Amino acid sequence: MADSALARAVRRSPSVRWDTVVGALLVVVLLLSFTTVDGFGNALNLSFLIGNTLPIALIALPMTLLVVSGEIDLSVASTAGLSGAVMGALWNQGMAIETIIPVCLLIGVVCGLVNGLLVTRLGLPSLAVTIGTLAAYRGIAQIVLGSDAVTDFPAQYLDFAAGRIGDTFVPYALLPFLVLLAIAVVALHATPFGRSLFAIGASEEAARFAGIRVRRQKLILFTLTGLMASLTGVFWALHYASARYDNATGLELSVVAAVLLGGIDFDGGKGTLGGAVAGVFLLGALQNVMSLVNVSAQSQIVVTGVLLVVSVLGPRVARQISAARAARRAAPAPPPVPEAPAPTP
Amino acid sequence: MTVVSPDPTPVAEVAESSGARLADRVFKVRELAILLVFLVMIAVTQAGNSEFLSEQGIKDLLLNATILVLVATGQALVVITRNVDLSVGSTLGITAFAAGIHLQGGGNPVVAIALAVLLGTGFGLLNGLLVSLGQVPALVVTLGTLYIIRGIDSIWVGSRQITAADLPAGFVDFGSGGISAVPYLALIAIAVLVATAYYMKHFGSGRELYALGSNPEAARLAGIPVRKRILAAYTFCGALAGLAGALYLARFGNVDSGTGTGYELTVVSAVVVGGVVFTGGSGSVYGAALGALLLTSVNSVLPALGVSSVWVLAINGTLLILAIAVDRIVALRVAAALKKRNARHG
Amino acid sequence: MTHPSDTGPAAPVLALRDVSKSFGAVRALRDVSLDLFPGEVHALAGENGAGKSTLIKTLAGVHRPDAGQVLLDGAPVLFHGPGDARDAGIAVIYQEPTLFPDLSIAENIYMGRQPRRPLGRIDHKATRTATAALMRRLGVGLDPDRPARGLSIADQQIVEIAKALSFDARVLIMDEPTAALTGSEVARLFGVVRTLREQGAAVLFISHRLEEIFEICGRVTTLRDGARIASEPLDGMTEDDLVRRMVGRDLEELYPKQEVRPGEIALSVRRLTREGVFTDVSFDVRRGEIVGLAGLVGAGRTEVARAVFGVDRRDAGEVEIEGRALTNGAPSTAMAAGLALVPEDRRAQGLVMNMSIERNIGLTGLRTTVRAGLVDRGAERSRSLDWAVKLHVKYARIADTVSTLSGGNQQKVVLAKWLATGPKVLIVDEPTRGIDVGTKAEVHRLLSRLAADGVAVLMISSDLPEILGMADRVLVMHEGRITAEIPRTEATEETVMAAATGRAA
Amino acid sequence: ATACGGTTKDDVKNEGGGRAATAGKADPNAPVKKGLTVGFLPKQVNNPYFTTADKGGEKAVKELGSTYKEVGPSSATDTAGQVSYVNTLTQQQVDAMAVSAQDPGALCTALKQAMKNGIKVVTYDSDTTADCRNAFVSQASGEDLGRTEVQLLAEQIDHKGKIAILSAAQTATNQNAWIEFMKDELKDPKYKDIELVKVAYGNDDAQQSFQQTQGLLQEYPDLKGIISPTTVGIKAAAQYLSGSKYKGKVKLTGLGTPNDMRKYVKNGTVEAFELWDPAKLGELAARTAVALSSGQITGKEGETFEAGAMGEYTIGEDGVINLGKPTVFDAKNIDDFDF
Ligand SMILES: Nc1ncnc2c1ncn2[C@@H]1O[C@H](COP(=O)(O)OP(=O)(O)OP(=O)(O)O)[C@@H](O)[C@H]1O
Ligand SMILES: Nc1ncnc2c1ncn2[C@@H]1O[C@H](COP(=O)(O)OP(=O)(O)OP(=O)(O)O)[C@@H](O)[C@H]1O
Ligand SMILES: [Mg+2]
Ligand SMILES: [Mg+2]
Repeated sequence: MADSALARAVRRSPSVRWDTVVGALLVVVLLLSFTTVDGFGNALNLSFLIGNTLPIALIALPMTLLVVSGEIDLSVASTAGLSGAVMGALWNQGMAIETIIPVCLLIGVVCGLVNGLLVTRLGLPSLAVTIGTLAAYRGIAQIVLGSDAVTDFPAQYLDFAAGRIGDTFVPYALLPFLVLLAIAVVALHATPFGRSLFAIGASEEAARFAGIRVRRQKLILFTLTGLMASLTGVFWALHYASARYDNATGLELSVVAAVLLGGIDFDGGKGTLGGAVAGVFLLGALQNVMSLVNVSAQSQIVVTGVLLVVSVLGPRVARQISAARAARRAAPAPPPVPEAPAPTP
Repeated sequence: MTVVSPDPTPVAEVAESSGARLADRVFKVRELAILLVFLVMIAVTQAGNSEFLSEQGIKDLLLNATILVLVATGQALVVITRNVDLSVGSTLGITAFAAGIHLQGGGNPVVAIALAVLLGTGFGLLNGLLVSLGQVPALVVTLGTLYIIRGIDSIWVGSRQITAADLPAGFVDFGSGGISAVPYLALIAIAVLVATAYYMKHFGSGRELYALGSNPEAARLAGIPVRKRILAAYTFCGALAGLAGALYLARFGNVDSGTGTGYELTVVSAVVVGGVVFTGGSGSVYGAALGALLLTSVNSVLPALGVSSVWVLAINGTLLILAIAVDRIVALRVAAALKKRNARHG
Repeated sequence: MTHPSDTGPAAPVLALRDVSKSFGAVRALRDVSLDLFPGEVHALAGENGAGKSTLIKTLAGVHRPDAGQVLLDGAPVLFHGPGDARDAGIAVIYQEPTLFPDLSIAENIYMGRQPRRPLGRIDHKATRTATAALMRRLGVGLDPDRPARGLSIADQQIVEIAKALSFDARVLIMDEPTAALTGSEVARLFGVVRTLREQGAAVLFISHRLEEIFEICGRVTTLRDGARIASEPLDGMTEDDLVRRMVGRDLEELYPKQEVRPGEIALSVRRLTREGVFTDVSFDVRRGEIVGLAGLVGAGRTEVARAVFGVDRRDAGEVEIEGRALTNGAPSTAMAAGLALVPEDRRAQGLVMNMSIERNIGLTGLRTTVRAGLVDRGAERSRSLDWAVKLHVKYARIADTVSTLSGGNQQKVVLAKWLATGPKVLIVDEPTRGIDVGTKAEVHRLLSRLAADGVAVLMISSDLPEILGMADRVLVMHEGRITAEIPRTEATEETVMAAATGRAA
Repeated sequence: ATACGGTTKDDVKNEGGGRAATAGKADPNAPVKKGLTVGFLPKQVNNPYFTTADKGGEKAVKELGSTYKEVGPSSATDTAGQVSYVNTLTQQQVDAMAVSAQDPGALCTALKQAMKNGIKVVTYDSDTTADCRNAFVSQASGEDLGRTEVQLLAEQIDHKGKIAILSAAQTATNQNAWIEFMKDELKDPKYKDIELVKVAYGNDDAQQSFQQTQGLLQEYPDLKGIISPTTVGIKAAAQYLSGSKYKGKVKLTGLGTPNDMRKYVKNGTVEAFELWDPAKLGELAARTAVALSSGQITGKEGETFEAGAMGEYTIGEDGVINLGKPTVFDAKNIDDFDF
């Protein structure tokens, strides 16, 4: 119910937004790595970095929208695994890949729809529902494909998913991602649909009273998330040339961590896609750099954790400092003049 | 509900009985529903496999649930305050190893358990401080400490491991022993559970946890020391994760740097299945414990029925959803019935 | 019934000395001083955003003053939080209810200071009994074991009052406790307040209903733009005097009702039923007409409005806008048909509290301020600015979150949000709750003008004079049914109250 | 071409399969190069088994005058992580890498990229598909392991009764291969009284393996023996048995490390089990990598090379090099080993 309006007002940063900070941090990390880390700046490494980060980035797009609207989907990695498993199973049966891929995407849609219906029709908490489907979808994947590992997908598809344009750092797969990113940015930040998501996330009841079709919007979002997760599953299987039931296991935590790092507020109602994508690539780049300079996997985990904690504590501390400074400045200031002209009846 | 009577005669007495009792019962029913699901499941399994409820079988069921019950109890407290602690799995892993190292060096089991609890308390305190003083989203912070504690654990443990051979025989026997079908570990868990439940219902600070989860701003205005309470909930949760770590060591006799990885999702599932609401303010530790018992039992029931392990994961997930869906539908039905009963007309 | 109060030689129990408080650039209080004496009921008056709630929160230890002092029994004190103030014997009813929805009413009232048994355990039974006694004292039948979730605004307010009374405090501070209450509950509350005063308690009382101030208070302090204008006895003052101090100009007419000839039927409700809540509700509202919907708290008026708009599903019945039937449970189609609902709970239903003023007003225009499928930001801003100014919303920047606005100004934003849709049928539920007299007149003039322009208005209000002053026709609800329809000419307090309490045929 | 006009599995097959990743000519007498960098990439760092193996590798690399390094993911299911570590090693321009693959297919693209950059790739413990590496160092032939485990258990239960297998993940390639050989061995008439009732999967997780063991015993109360060809599985099963009424009654064997199993052998839960020496496995992988880099071998079948004190090894079919027969541990010899 009524969350503290006061606490929210305080939490809100008046000056520097966190997504900008993450973006800046990404740029700094990239610049530093280019100049100081051997093997980072060459095209091959960059293409690897981007290619390996793409699955997280792909799912982060709908996840950001979902989190903005106050929900979460932890079953994404399992949906990806399921669509990979189905892809492998159908391929083994001799179906054409051109037919298989749409079927896989359809399965993703169904997975998302199931999540969405459970959340919107029964009013169940999405966290609980998707922990359940996280197990269920992965389980179905296991039933579908068992212990097989399917690797013999057609070369032109594998090349598209794993290759890069000429000798540049640009993987082929980056281009469709950029298109999807553009669509997502416009959808979230410039359409009525996106606007309504912010309202739903911040106060579902007020959104309903404003005539926003809350349940429908959420259902659409869950379905989209399922679709994107299965697309990621297909991409994953082709990128790594391996369809197994346990593909992408644990990816949900990486996505959630990256989205959180990007400043998306899990209370809903706040955040930008730019921040989320910057968060995804910041984590990806850091991991790449740390491996190159021989930081052990264990230490990398610590760095990720510290980064997350700092990402929420940092803005808070910064705000307190700036608030304290503002208070000192404001004390002797003259009475304020409102921006709006004096109202005339 | 308001009856504005034109004359000043008291009217409060009238409403006292029906609504109150029923509402009271509803809350109990919620946990009863889970208990029922659990009993049905056990009965069906027993019908299909008479070995299931043998003395050994019951002991196994209780033992399996013990560790999850402890962690879920602590987690329930945190969730009731509208927060969450995702770092419990990492805490369990590192405390189990700490206890193991102590025992490996020929230490005293009691000291080892105390050490684990203390270490867990420390990490709980850290989480609590970050969440309450920083006033930042618990999900992010504890996801962060999940990684941090796990990282520290793996750096410290490296590829070392504690095996049963490193532990005093008495300690390992304690982990699997018990009084007939009731393991010692389960007795510890039950004692902790009952004490916590009593505290949550009958002590002011316990009720205040509910209050501040229900409406944090109102809690502040009511003069409840919000930060102190949140800190206490996290510390308690950490302490229980530490205790669970020590018991894990006794139970499995084996700890390495991966112990407890991914445990947070299981714990959260148990708490949610047990009817503790994620937006805070409602639910009980008994519910969380029942949820834990239900979840771990599913993992025993399926193998006992001879279900191929290929199916286990899918069935597990489906059951989890079913459990929360049934719980929800029952709650909705009861609410509707209540509304009709309380209608002011007629 | 005004009471000359004893501002005799006694020392003030609680006082403010030259207190200032700023929020960022907003200076909510400037060098304000105030004395509260035992045995007096002291009114605090001022326009929306004048700083009344801020003053109260400073007294209660919620805010720490930037400058100046709080004096308790003449000695400066520093409250570190609301708990400190409570321990000093200060009970506060805040403007917005602060309940724990998951806890029972009894727990809500005694949270943090439950009666104890040995070993510090809570005495649940004593808590319940004490709550029941409080409810009797206030003359309401709220069940102490009922959870607070789902209580109507009025019932929430009553629980807040009960909570404050349970303290037996030396100082009782009430921020608009009556805003959601109807006459009989207010009368009951005042009875209790008088008893407290007799017992020597100091009471600080805020209300935008001036008649209430004159009825119960002995002295009044007026605030304007965060500064104190005057502290004086109410004896001999008129309402006009008070308004002049508050607004700095004379009171405009409070009920500027324009005569309009009603047109064809715009809203038609037939046999609307929601089981257990209301039954068989039928009525029409014509273009140009203002229909008042009166009734006691809990009569089901709000529920009817919600079902008409579609946020609740109806179990039976039809709703038509200009002859077009509305889909059940679909506010979006109701909006598309030209219906607007200003809900009663502004914080939960009317506003998205952590969104900006601009975006909140823009929320209802998402479908209209669109160019090529995208939100037209320029149009959105000018639409929002336009209406914020029309309704005298007092804000620093249009991009500020609404949670930084004072209660009354938040209410104006809700009105702005819905008026901006240019509705054909407008349902307003307690439209002027918490709005100051000056603006109230403004809102009334606006409603009047809308009606004149052909909008059909259904006005739900617990403020009977408002209904009588504005409505062409008054519908009265009692226990979920419409019990009377009274034309303007015959509508008086007596006829309406008779129907509302079920006494009339 | 197919009826629906798309690309199918058959089309891909017809294109002709991959060839072995060998090129150039071997010179058995080429000198051993020094100053090479050999990167080890286990399935999981922090895993005692791999740590022992990689220690063996490190010792050998140093002995041969080259530089050793180890990288790797902290989770055994983080395939994407392992792929990026292959990339990392490629970027760091090591001369050879020894990889234990989490997935037979997933690492292929990255490994091929590495080989294109002149890096020699040896897999050990867990193989990839044959064309993605130069050679595979196998811990023991799957055939040896599978058959000997059945023999071990059969002796303990007098060639009579129900037995079950507790494996790791359902997808574990080597586990599955061994299980196939176990089933094949059981076809021998001398095992006619032994019935394999079930294969359970504990996913190399202590708790799950634990509960799977419980389940097996509840489902088949007359179970006589369990084979667990995974170090995690056998450990969990032993711990459960030793704390239950089945201790000593239900026989357990499989693959385990002496340090893990010492206690259970001594308290009578387990009679005998087996394992290869992981340190030797790592050492052979290191020596193979250096031999490849030195040009002594290319990975073709039939080539031979000298692996220091371990003696001479011959490359078998598909570039597979077998470490040798596993060691059986029991109460008599277990204290002679420490790993
Ligand atoms: N937390 C806050 N942050 C920023 N500004 C605030 C905050 N609280 C109050 N204000 C501002 O302080 C001024 C005084 O507000 P206050 O709530 O005291 O008014 P009020 O007199 O109670 O009005 P109303 O009659 O509408 O309740 C307003 O301009 C308001 O916008
Ligand atoms: N959201 C809700 N959930 C459950 N019950 C509610 C809710 N809102 C109101 N009620 C209950 O429904 C009854 C009818 O309340 P409603 O608000 O419709 O009355 P009303 O005539 O509008 O009175 P007022 O608005 O003055 O309180 C009340 O007893 C109230 O407790
Ligand atoms: Mg106010
Ligand atoms: Mg109402």
